[in-house]
Amino acid sequence: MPDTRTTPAGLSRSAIARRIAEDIPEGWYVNLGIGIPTLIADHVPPEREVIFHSENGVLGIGPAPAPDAVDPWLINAGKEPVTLRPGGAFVHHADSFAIIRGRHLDLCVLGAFEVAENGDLANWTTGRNDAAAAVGGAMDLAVGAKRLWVAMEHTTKEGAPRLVSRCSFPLTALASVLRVYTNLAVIDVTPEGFLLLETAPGVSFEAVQQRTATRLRRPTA
Amino acid sequence: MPDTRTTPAGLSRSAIARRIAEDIPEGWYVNLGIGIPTLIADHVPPEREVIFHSENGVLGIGPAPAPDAVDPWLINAGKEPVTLRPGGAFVHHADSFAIIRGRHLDLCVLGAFEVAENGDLANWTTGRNDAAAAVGGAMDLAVGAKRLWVAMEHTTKEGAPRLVSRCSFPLTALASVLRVYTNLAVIDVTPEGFLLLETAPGVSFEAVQQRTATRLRRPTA
Amino acid sequence: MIDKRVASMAEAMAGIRDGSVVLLGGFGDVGQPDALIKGLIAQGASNLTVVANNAGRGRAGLARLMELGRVRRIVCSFPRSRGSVVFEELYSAGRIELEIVPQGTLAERIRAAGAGIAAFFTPTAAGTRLAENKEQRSFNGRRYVLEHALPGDVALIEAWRADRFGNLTYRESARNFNPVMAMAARLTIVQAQHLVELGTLEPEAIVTPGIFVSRVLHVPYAQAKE
Amino acid sequence: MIDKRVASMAEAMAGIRDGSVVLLGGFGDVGQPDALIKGLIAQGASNLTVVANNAGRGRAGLARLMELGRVRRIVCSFPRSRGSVVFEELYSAGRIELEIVPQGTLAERIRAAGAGIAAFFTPTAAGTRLAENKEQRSFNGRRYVLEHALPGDVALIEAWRADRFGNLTYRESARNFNPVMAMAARLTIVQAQHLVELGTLEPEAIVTPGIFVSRVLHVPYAQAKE
Repeated sequence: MPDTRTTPAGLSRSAIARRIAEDIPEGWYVNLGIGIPTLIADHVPPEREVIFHSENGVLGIGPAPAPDAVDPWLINAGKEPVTLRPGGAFVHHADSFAIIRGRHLDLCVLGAFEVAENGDLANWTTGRNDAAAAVGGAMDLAVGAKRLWVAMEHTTKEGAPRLVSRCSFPLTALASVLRVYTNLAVIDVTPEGFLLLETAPGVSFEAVQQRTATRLRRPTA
Repeated sequence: MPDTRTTPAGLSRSAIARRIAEDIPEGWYVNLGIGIPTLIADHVPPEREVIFHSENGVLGIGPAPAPDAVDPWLINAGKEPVTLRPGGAFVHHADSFAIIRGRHLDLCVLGAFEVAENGDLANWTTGRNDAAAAVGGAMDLAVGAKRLWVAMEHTTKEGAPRLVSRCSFPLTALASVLRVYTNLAVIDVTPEGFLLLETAPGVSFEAVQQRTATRLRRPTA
Repeated sequence: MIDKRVASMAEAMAGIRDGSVVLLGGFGDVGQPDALIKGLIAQGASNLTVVANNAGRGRAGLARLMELGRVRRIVCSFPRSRGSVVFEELYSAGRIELEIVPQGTLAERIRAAGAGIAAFFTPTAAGTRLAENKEQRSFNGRRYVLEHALPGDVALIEAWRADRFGNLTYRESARNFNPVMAMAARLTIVQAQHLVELGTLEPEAIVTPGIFVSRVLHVPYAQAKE
Repeated sequence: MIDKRVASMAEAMAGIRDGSVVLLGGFGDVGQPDALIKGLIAQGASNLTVVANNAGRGRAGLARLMELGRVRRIVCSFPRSRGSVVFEELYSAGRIELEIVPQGTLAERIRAAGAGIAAFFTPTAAGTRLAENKEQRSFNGRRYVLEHALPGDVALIEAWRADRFGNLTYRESARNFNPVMAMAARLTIVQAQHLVELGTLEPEAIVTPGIFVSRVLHVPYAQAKE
């Protein structure tokens, strides 16, 4: 296990979110999970029209309201107050998950405990003494969106890799993740396993490989 | 086969419809099929609030509009222009059939070719050289409504009984019909077969039995 | 005259029996029928199965109903969240049964009940622990899980506007599970912020037509959140 | 800027390929995308499978498309109705395939495609000729038929109002199959009576959110019925 004292910090959580926002083009319909993914919306410039969806039946979520302008009927899936942009719409829960399950979202970004090199995702329970774990909409989002990206720290606080050959935690979905953004790198999931696309400033390929529990490939180009 | 020349005429189509209307209490949600059933709505007095549903997503259908007041966007399942009563609502086709299939209609009244003593209904095709028969919503209505009543002539034009021990035509639904209103009688479908509840004025039990292809019981009371 | 409005909470709650399956609208606190849940606490029915997205927060509302020992079983997607203390206590003491259902599967199972669909194949949870002991089948090379309709005996619903037919609209994200649950119960009871005259609601904008609604109780906001 | 509005019929029809499954909204003439059907006739795609409630009337629109030999197969609930002369001719000549589906099953199969459900059990048609060669299963003592999702490559939709995101409302009973079909195709093309500014449509009253819509063509009524 790598020595956490020498782990390069790489990007902050906000910087990971900013990096992901760069890759979201205008016109996409996007669902953002709790944690780092939630921060992404703040990094999409308002002139780039991206439509954010929330499981509880909201399309077109805008930024958080000012504290004195909170509308108690308008929350996101994290149960935080939000606003609605012009062109937004409300649907009920079955229709909201029809949107999710029916492959209508261009992108979903979720946090994770682990991602396996075949795209398996584990993000809902550590499986330890936790039979009442809360799954929420994670399993629907993971199988339903056209693209599933993961945003997470490259290792646990203890330094254990989260990019693995096979997940040790109970799965959220099989073979679903397409790309992983971490504090250290951007990595695609390919039929040949993890492919490192880029590293954070000042982070070497070797440093990322050392903190990954399975082999990383580099682009052949 | 009974001699049609001596068949008692019994009720007119309109009188059958009026008889059925008497049995529809205020507050019921009702779908009316094409033919005699369509005539029923005209016999429900306007002060008795009954909500008529149509397969094409209309709840709260009112009477036909005056010829100069036709709204081309508002039709019923028979594709005739209709009106909407206050309190009416529009839903899409999947929701409209959720209403039907989900047992939310208190009553559906359909026409029929044949009804069997076990409640089997045949009303969509004679099965003869007719592979392209149009089923429409009949099968959904027959299995979905809380109560399925049939309104029809007691015999064919040729005098053949339509109330039979077993349908000869392809079935619309199995064991679904609860009651049959004909020009000659009102007949319940019970676990013991057909039960004659009443006959039309001037029509005897024997006349009805003679024109029915299976045994009719009389109330024991 | 069709009139689904009821004048009192007692009338709204009449006939809810021990052992009922109760569908509770809402997502977190939003769209949750707080007044009706209070009414159910007062009404006394016990041995309930509650179907809701969450397992209650704090000590009031659903949490209170559970704390009183009236809930035998809860079916939800997100039992453990900040403040779900009562659920946690009961669950670790083995005093409440739990069925965890992915949120979309929960919504779809309820809709299926309302739409007369007995069961359906969903890709959600295929190959995971939540699909154990369930039928799985491949369609077009993809794995799906067979899930069954989840009907209620009673649904408790919060709406924004209602008329005497029981036609309903909702406010913003308070819509959530409410329209789906309204379809799926034999007895659907609504608390509405506003009662309006028949014909006031735009027929194109009615979200829940009255055919799905049994009773409507007027509960203005101040009273609901008291 | 997201802008799903297209300026011409040619742009609306671009990319529809031979062999496509085309979902056609409407119930009879109401809610039927007449202008888009004309556009499809001009566009030229052939060997089509058409999914629609009816099999066309007279010699125009869908009937014309069929008469031109461009429809290989039709999936509908009500093929034979007054005026379905072209269908009758083709069918009796063995020049068109037909799949008859009960109307509610048709709507639900299309919705299932849009909602990511692979298949479902419906009581409709159980034990009848239309369930022959289909899996049937009992749930709670009642017989059900397994029916599969019916997705489209293209959906042609008529709407009343639309904005540049593709949010839609419908007019009265012209809603019918349109919102369900809009969900179920990879390419959803809308003819709208009115284009409105973004933000004009009430978020509570949008029936089809733009996420389901690919292109919007403005077709005022006079032009549509020309």
